[in-house]
Amino acid sequence: MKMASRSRKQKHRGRVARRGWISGGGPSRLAGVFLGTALLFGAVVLIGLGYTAGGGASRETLFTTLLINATVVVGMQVFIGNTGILSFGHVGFGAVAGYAFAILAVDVEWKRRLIGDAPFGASDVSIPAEAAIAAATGLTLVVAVIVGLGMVRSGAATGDIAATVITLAVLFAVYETAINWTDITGGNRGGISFRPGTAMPGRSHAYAGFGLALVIALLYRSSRSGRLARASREDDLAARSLGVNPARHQMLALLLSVGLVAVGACLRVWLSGTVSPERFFIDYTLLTLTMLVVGGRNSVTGAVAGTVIVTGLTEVTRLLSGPDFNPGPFDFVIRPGLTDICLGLAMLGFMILRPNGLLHDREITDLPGLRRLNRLQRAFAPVSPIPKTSTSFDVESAPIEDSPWPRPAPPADAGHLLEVAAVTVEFDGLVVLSQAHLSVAKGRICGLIGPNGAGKTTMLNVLTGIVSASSGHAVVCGRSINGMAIHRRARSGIARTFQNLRLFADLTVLENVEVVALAHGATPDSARRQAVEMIELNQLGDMASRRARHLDYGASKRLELARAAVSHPQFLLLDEPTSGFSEAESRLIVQQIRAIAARVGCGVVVIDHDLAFITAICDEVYCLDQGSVIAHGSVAEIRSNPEVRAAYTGE
Amino acid sequence: MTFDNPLTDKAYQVGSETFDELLAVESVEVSYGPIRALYGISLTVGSGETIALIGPNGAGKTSLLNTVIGMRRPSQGRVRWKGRDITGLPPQQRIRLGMALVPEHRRILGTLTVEENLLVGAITLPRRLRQTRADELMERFDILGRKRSQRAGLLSGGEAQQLAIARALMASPDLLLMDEPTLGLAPLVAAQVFELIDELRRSGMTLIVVEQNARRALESADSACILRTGQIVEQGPAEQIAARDDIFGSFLGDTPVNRHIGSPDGRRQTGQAPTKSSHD
Amino acid sequence: MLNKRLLAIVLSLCLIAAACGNDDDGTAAVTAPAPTAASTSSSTEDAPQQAEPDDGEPEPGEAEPGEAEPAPASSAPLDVDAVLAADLSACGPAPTGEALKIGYAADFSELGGFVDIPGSSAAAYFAELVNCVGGIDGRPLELVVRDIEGDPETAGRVAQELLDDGVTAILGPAFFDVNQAILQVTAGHTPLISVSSTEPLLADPTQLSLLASFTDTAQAKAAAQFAVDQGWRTAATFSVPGPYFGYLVEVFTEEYEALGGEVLGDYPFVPAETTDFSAQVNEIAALDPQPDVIYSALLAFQAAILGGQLDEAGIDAEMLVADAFTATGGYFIDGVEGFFHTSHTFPAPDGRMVRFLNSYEQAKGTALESDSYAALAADAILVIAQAVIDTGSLDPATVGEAMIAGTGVDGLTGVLAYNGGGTPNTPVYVHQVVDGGPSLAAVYEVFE
Amino acid sequence: MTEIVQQLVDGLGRGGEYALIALGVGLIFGVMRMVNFAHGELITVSAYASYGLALTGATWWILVPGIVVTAILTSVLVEFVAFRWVRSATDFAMLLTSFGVHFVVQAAFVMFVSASSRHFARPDWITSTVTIGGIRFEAIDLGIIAATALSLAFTVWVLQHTVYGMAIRAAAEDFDTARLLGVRSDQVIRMAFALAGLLAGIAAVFFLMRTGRAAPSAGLIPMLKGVLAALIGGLGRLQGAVIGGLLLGLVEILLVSRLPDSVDGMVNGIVFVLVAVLFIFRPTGILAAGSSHRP
Repeated sequence: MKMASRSRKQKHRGRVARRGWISGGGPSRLAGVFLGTALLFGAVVLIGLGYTAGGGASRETLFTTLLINATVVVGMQVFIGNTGILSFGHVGFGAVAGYAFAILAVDVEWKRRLIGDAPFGASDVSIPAEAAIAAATGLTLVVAVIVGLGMVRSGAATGDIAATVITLAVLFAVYETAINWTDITGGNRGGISFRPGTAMPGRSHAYAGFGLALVIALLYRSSRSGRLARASREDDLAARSLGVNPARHQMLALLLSVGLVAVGACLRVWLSGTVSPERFFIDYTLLTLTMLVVGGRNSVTGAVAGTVIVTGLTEVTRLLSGPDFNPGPFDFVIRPGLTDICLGLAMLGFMILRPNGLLHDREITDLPGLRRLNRLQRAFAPVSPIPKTSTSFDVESAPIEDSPWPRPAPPADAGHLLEVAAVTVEFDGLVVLSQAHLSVAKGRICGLIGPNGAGKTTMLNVLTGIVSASSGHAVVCGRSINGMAIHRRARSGIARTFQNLRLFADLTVLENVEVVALAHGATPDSARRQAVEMIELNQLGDMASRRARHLDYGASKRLELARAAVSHPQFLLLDEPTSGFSEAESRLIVQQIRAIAARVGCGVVVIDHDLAFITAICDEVYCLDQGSVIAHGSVAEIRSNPEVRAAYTGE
Repeated sequence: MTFDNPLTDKAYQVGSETFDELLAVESVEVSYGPIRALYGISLTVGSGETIALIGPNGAGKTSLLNTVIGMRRPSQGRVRWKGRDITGLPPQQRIRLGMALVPEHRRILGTLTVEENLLVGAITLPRRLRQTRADELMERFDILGRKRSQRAGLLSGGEAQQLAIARALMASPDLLLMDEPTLGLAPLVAAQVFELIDELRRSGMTLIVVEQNARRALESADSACILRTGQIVEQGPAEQIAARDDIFGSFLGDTPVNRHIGSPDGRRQTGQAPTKSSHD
Repeated sequence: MLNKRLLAIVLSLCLIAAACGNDDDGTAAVTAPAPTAASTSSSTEDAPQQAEPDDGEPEPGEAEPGEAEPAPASSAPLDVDAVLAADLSACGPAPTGEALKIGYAADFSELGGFVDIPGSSAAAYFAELVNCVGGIDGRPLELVVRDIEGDPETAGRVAQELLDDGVTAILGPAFFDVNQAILQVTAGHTPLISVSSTEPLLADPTQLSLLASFTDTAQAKAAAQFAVDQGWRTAATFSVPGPYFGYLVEVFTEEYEALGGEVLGDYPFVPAETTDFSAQVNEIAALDPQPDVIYSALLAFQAAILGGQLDEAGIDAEMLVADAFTATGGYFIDGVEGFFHTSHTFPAPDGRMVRFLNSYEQAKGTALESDSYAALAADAILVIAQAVIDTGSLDPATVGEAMIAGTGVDGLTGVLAYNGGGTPNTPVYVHQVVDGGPSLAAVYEVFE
Repeated sequence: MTEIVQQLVDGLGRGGEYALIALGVGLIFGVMRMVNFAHGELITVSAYASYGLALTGATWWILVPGIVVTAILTSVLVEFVAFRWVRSATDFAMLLTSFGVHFVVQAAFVMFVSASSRHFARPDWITSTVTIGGIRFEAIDLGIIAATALSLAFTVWVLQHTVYGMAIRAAAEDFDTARLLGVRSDQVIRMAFALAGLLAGIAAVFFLMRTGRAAPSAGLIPMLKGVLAALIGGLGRLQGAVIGGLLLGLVEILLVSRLPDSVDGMVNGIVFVLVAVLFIFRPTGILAAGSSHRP
């Protein structure tokens, strides 16, 4: 057991370091993107060249189709993978782009036959295809901005049905428009087509689109925005409470994603020389979504792999249902519909057996064989390796002097206070907080106790903006935070933990902490340094590269603390940090909170029922009962307060 | 607090030393993916016995309860109930055999009314008995009786804990498993819960209580079982364990920093929306 | 019954596959010796190899009421009646010339399957019949059917595969967009003849793109003429903007009003989706005067629903529907008695179409799902075959030019005369549903 | 005035059908937290079953129970084959699973029957109307409205007053806890699917009486409308499903009659945009699913 854990420890440490460049910044990040693009591009091209080597022109077309579909699917991955929001609407955006492209690029004479009465003089212009792709993409992005604003307004989050409904609405609204706005679209089962022989020449455009998609997807994945989007994907509320504004990152992801899908859609239209409503509707949605989920929606490599696999699968089913294949007694399966059945079954099978796809969130650059290459990159990656883990926690020897965090400020004037005054909160007529007040100075640790239902957590929720008060106001360091959005409060210096753990389950321990530092404006390098240090401080160093979902309870709690503290808040709000802990563990957490508060120099508000813990840690205590503050003072004062004893401690 | 034993309608011979075997856990191992939570746990519970299950976080206490109730299937080992092997039985069948669990975080069904929560707790009983039993318990826990048609989600933490316990008692179990019954409760309310535990114990019910407040839990228990890193490290009569300060020091006092033990339920830990009241 | 149909489809597909497989072998064997650039004269020399020599003239009686144009006698046309009469169990010697390969880019998806599933079965059977009577000018006819899955991308690839296979001409699917994708590949070098499309834009001789049926323009004009001829002065229409569902109504309205009728209103519906017309019926009920006729391209089941709802609302208007009616199973639906609809030909008991359908049913043990698409598929093959006979060439471009230049191929639906255009100028038949079956109401020779 | 009343009546008739489907969608969402995109396949399968039965000469007296039974069996079967495996999966996986089922069923009919539609006789009285005070009531609309009311009452009764209903609601809220209390989880979910199948079956009866048509994608549009209705009303709220359905029916009827001719084909598109806008401002639908706990 001991042996095993040690070797695992080493492995983990190696892994953090090895992954350093991809989550780091600067030149190493670009190198990673470059390497990833080169590998994926190379792999697909090799497969394609191998496949087309033996066959006729139709194999060439299939390969080109594969490149284009990969562009679309990688584009979808940028949004779906990073934000976790299932979108049915991307194909709808593709339709907008496809039509815009066809309208712009088809030559005038040909177009007049099809849509002679087109508004905006659309039938009288024709621009080169490449320019048309750019223009169509631009137009689609405008549409995406509008849709994105709506989606963001709805408070989209992972698994959020509202966001998915909005994307579904995009798909159907675009489809219906394409059918009905015949003046410009040519209508249902009609459409706009290129003059025969003027469809996409060669494969270079498809290569370009695919390469572009890879670069953008990998860049975004390793970017600040991409990582913050993934944090929100894991837990929207926690991310907001720690200063991430999901809206912004979702919007950026949506725009990049739609841009790529638009490019892919234009190429798709150009390749076959025609666009019609059915081309960008449910069937193509099924195809692309299947490609995405088969490979693994959380990684770019997965999107590409899924595209290759599903393309292969559909080609096999096409051969099986075609005239070239005679299976003898089994030809009852050789029927129209085989492709759809296979796609549907592939989707079902993966959702049931491997919902995260073949690769989950692993990228090609994570391959063990590439370790050497990565090491090369690390040579010019200025990321400090994780320092040695201190095996036991020692407050005294903690090198406070070397800390990059500000020294504790002297508790004093309003500029160093967290103040809540006359806050009242009601839910359905039930008064949860009534005229409650609270005042904590930086550098102080303030306990919040009271019986169940007294309104303690609500107080924290009001402070962090999760619950809005019907009256009252809150001020942090002289700055009113009334009406501020959750993430902005976090940025103005409030960080919190939750009663129920809310970690970014699929991110590693290091990433959990790092993204919060990033959200607070740290550069990638300094975010890494701060995160490493905070992890060390919380004795998580040897678990840095483990996914948060695989941590035990105690480590999870420590991680939550580290994550909240890394934003070096003015005030740290802790909701039952000892809940589920034994006495001894509670004692340890006292030291830990103190050390963090000292390092960060923040004030702490802590809710807990463990009076021993409260006694040990707090400079002052507020006692709430039925929504009102019934006592405030030092621990001793509170303990001796008869009201508190009656309502709460019963001592 | 005294009452005419509506908590259990079965008579037990209550003794301090000799118990008939009710439940036996034999060399049970449980894993969460690659991470093992229990390493060959064996435990015998006598009829009428109250066992305190204590240990640091991640020691495997909840995993053990989940294995007993059937929410977790052990990768190895057996669970015997009244002499019969029930290792493969699903929880709903074990409930029918006379077990009940008061889950961690109470897990009150917030959209149902208080009364409906109780009735669901007796879903294994015949229809007529269900309502009678619910009425009995609502009389005993008068706060629940007063709020019988209120949505259970609106109860305060202490009330919710009473409901959770009452709900578990609905089917008149032979064995009651309690997972952290005082978690997140104010000291006053926590004290009431312990009183209730004492009462149940006096009434002859068999109890396994997982509790962080080890000293208080030991006061209410016949015997104790200390778990650490998925193994039973100490076992014995509660008084003896309570008297041994060294155990507190060496097993409970030291939080092992480098444990490779899974949390009781990795999925619930972060992936789930907060179902419990955030206002308490 | 369900099983029987199922079995039939399976069977027919197997047969197609089997036929293709056989022909493949045959081709491989005969490619080398056969002359590649056969002249017109050489093709006439080959003709006697046919089991039953042609008699050169089509029987005027066979073409339904619209009188057949005299066939151009540039060379001996295929004897359609002999082909239809062929007995598959007693075929003549197999044709040995270089095979005429015809591709069929068929749409078996839910969108176009209602056309191309029966269409391809019929085409394959027709090819069997042709080969049974000695082929085309001594050439075996080889039909290669590939599924485009309703998707332009696949359609393009299928077309490419067919070209790689060396086909002389391609039979095309129903809808505009998939045909366009095929045209991108054929690029004006290989003729494409859409079996079932009535879309005028698809008829483009410069791209060697042809229709096998009349166009929507003709169909709608005929409907308007018919309505006026019946003395129906006022009309209401149902349309969806765009080709077919919208275009038909546009042309109808224009023509109808030019002929003195009045269209009182146009109402929306969604093909294959709208199953409740109460909102529209309420509006029509409020019209004054009431419409004498409702013209639309409704699918059959929708027409039946609409007809029923109109009746109940006390609106006593005739229903006049486009060829979507038969295409979507008009005669298998109840509640359509008395409806009028335009169609490709009339199934006269002794007409060629009925003989072909009967022959198919006898040979395969099951009926085709559609009558007119079966006939159109056979006609499309005939047009290609005639051009091959005329030119003696298998070169796609040559054959394509000849198809367009054709002045009359006497087929199953009528005489297909392209006269340098892309449409066959076949007559429009108007049927009425009487006792659950078609009865001929009128025939219009409308040329655009 | 009569015009508006007439439109209301027509809208209710149409909306009732949507409401029945929405009820089923809402019920499944309640138990599994899954928006069931495969719900319409119950109608598709029923349609083919009716076609098969009609071929044997069955009348509507046999078709009606046949349709309902088919829908119930299919619903339970689909749960058994596909959905039970993703019970504890993410919303993402469940949505896509139902999406996959939708495609597999649709393609299976293309493959094993035909891509083109099949028809069977509709009942004679299907379009008959009753005129009261200038308002025409279609017999089928009256039937639908009555059936919707009865179904809703039945569903509410089952959920509120039977032990199965209580079990369904318990499982809907917290599956594991329900199991811990002795609720037979499989049985409960099967019950919910059977109930949803029953509701879909009743909707299918009316839908098929109107159309008399079986096509591989016959269920797509009713499913979409049902899902939309359930979303509009607020997922998981049964009253919401009914209100959403009726509202959707009304809006459609009003749009068809009131829109200017140039855009009157856009009804579907406009409905979707309206729903999107609704969701932007009320992300949980009109009747927001009430929070189950004290906030």
